Amino acid sequence: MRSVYLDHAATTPLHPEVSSLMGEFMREIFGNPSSLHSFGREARKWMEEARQKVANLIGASAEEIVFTSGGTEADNLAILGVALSRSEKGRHIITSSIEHHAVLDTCKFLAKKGFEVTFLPVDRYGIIDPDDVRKAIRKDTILITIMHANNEIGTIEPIEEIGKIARDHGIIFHTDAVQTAGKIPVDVNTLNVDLLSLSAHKIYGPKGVGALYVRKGVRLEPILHGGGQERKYRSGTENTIGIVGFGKAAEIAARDLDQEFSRTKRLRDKLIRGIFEKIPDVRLNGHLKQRLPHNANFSFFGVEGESLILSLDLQGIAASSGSACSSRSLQPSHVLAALGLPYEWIHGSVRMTLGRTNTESDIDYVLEVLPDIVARLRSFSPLARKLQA
Amino acid sequence: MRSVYLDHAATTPLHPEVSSLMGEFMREIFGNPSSLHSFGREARKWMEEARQKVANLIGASAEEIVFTSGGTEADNLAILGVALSRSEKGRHIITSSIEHHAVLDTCKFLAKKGFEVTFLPVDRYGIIDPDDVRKAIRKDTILITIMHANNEIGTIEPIEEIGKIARDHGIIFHTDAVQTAGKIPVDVNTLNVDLLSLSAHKIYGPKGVGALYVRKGVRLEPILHGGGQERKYRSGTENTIGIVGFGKAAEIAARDLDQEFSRTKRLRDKLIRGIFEKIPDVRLNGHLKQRLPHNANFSFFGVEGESLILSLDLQGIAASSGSACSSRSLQPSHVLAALGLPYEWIHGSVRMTLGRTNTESDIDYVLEVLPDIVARLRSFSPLARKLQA
Amino acid sequence: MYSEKVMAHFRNPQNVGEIPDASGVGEVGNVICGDILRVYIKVRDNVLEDVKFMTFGCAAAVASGSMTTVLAKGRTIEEALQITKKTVAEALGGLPPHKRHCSNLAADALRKAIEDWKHKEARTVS
Amino acid sequence: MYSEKVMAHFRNPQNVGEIPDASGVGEVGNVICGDILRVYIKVRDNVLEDVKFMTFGCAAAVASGSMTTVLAKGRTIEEALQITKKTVAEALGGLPPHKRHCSNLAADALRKAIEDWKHKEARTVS
Ligand SMILES: Cc1ncc(COP(=O)(O)O)c(C=O)c1O
Ligand SMILES: Cc1ncc(COP(=O)(O)O)c(C=O)c1O
Repeated sequence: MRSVYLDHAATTPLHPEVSSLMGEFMREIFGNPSSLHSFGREARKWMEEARQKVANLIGASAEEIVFTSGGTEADNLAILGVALSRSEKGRHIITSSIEHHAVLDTCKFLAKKGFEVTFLPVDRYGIIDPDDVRKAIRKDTILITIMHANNEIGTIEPIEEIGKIARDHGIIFHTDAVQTAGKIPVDVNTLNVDLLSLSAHKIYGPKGVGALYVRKGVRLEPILHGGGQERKYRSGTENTIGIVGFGKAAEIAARDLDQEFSRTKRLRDKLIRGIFEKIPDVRLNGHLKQRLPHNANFSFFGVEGESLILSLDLQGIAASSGSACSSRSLQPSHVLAALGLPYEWIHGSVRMTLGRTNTESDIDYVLEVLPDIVARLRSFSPLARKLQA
Repeated sequence: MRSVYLDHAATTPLHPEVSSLMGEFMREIFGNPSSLHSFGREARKWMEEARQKVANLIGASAEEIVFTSGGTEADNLAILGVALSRSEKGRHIITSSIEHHAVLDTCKFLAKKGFEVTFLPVDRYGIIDPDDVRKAIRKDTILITIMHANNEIGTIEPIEEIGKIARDHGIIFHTDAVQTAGKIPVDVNTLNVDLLSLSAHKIYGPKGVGALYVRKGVRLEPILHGGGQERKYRSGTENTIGIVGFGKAAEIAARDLDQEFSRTKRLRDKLIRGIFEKIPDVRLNGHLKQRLPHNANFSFFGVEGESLILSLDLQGIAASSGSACSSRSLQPSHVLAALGLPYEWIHGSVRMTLGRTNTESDIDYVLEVLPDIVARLRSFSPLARKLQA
Repeated sequence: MYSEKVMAHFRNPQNVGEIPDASGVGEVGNVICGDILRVYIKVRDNVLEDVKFMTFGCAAAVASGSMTTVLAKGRTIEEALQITKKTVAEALGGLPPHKRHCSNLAADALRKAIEDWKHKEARTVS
Repeated sequence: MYSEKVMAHFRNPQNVGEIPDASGVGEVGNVICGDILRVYIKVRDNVLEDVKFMTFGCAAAVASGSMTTVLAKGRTIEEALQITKKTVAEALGGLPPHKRHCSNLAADALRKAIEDWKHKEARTVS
């Protein structure tokens, strides 16, 4: 059977150059980067080269990169790290209602611990109004954390403007760029950010490694205590194999950014056009233009997302859904809910995210298979009948 | 030049079976274990197999294993997780003064946040007296955390007894078994522990992956917030490549435990005998019998540790030291200090930890090279002169 | 995640559709939690001559709808009332823990359909 | 971590040892922080005819001791007093940040040795 992977926002396969470098490294180098001897120094050298490459991807300098165990830890470190180090100055945090759970749940944790959190709304395309940020600022605001682009609907936020507002008010600004770095240009100086989260596995690097950019001069308490690695920002023996892979992935992502941007965008637009032509009662969630090039997010009325995902899976197509049933928590997507989407549409959402693995014929295949799947599921859906009535 | 690695307690090379499995996995499987589709399910299957293997190593069941980014995070999760979930019940924690920094610094962090921590002393061999634990217990004690064996001097603690005391008092008991699992028998039921930390890279697995054993029924708040992976104990996309490697490493460690125990112990004993025969003014730190089979820790009077390590390195021998100069914090080993060792001896300490890479002739080489190095460094040491005078 | 049997019923659900002249209809679930399941029954001489279902729901919902109709069809009302969520889950070779409650709705819908029929019967008789 | 020059001086330190009939001796550091460095000088006609050092210390301490003696030997007292920690660190091609303070003790020890000599001189003269 054909196999079409349309879930690149969930994770990506290793780029062949990444896996081959990781393979070479893991067979030859094993020292602990903290060790004084040659084994340790050699491992450190590789790690520092990777750090430089990751820095290059976002216009930072190497000393500003703190390696973490992934995007989730980077988000936690940014938010808890600022909260721990600035709680004397204030206890108010501003974020949005469409952040990834790594940001959202960390903010909610702080809210239970005596912090106050403002969750800004979004418009029906998922865009945050910088004016709302400005209005939410208080004397005791210590942190603004707004994602660069949303992982479900691909909407790109006005980070540059929000960053300016934060800077004008002397408030630390964090952005979660897990979905944007390597996909659209990301420059920490253009974006006016102090902290920025990255994750390797979204850019054809390994899972379980990420980084937090920490602008020179910004203070942060660690959240993992111990040996004082990563200039005391993050204790724990470093995931050297993963870091080396991350470095290579960052290098390749920077190199191929323009080309992959156009390629995935063209395929994505073809997919959207095709679906609208072939399937009735469908909507595209998110913004039409201010959107990641590889993201498409549809809702098919009357169809439940998990059923759709599994039906696609039976045809070899991998996608994801914001339906409650597709998540272990049985909560439907908070992002789609924040757009004001009715539950019927939320539960019928399907995210298709394109990437390096996809070709033109992948899209043709999806357009061939999907209409029948939707029709079949609608054939026994009490909701779909309602719409027809 | 000859290359002899005697720093297996710092980290180990990947076992060839581990690197080959990781290589295979990373080229073929890339799904996100949280994804519903076949790519995700396949990744999850590999991950769950690894979980079973890790559980087997310590006599646990798979559902009791929470994968983390390493031993440091496992220690932090155990201590902070209990502190967060039980702070209403009490705020007193008992630990020892020779814990790894991942435990020690986490306890110190809590001490700054309003918890009270008792740091138990050790005798001159590094052994904790279970009676001291019993006496330290208060009404508001919520956690006892004592390491299974020390990473510097290899002393094995009476965990089984301490575990019984903790259980009798209904107090949660954590042990850091990072240095023991795979080296000596570790069974969570025999040891009477509720929480137990593991790290893959000490047993010929990859760096950046570890696990916390959480006994069924023990509640723990997470320290990383987000997508709710690892049954909500630990959010963040899983380090699948690392986890697969960890599983294999655990399997091999269990399989070869007896054989490696005897082999490294024999070589280690030869090393100790040889050094005592050939070098004057030396002491062995730690306990003679209650000791990890592969650990030797010497102090050479009048010689500074970092100089010794670098001199050994120039001869291709990798070892480590508890001297202040060998650490970035410029603090001498708190473990050797806790033994009551004078500073002269602390700064002159060298840890040699054996493992799979070592052969008989490695030991011969060290015994050939080391006496001259010590003699040379002593030749211009003002302290050594003092001793001779 | 799902057992072989669940996937078989999901791939090829039995007795889907409506019964236009149903003796009773039962619906459970709601659009907020994302699973809606409706069961139609046709009763003759105290026997479920026909049972059909419609669902907006996940694979577990589809499979439990399918399995419930299979189990109920041809049974007497009394027999059909013995069918519980547990019966259905077991017949499906088990359901993932987090799916046991909200997606395994069909037994409840069947009971509601039977109640609906009883209700109508009572009215007809009286 | 260390520069080539530091490692060269560590591998092959210059002017190690004692000067039995030294004109002055200076010692800095202590056993708690783990670096002790002692400098011996032999002064004739206001010139450091010989300079030697002993150390219990890390590679940075050994190298800075060695480099300091190299820089000082043959210099006048005034010239030798110009030698600072900074001079030594630069001559060594830099030292790691955390090693700059406690391990780069030799310039201070040299200064102490010169003071010791001056002190003795003063006593001899008076
Ligand atoms: C926007 C965003 N933030 C954070 C994360 C978490 O990163 P990681 O998967 O590396 O833990 C993800 C991906 O899961 C993401 O899409
Ligand atoms: C006893 C002990 N605990 C914890 C750790 C930390 O584990 P990791 O290196 O995986 O962070 C180590 C090793 O560094 C250790 O030896």
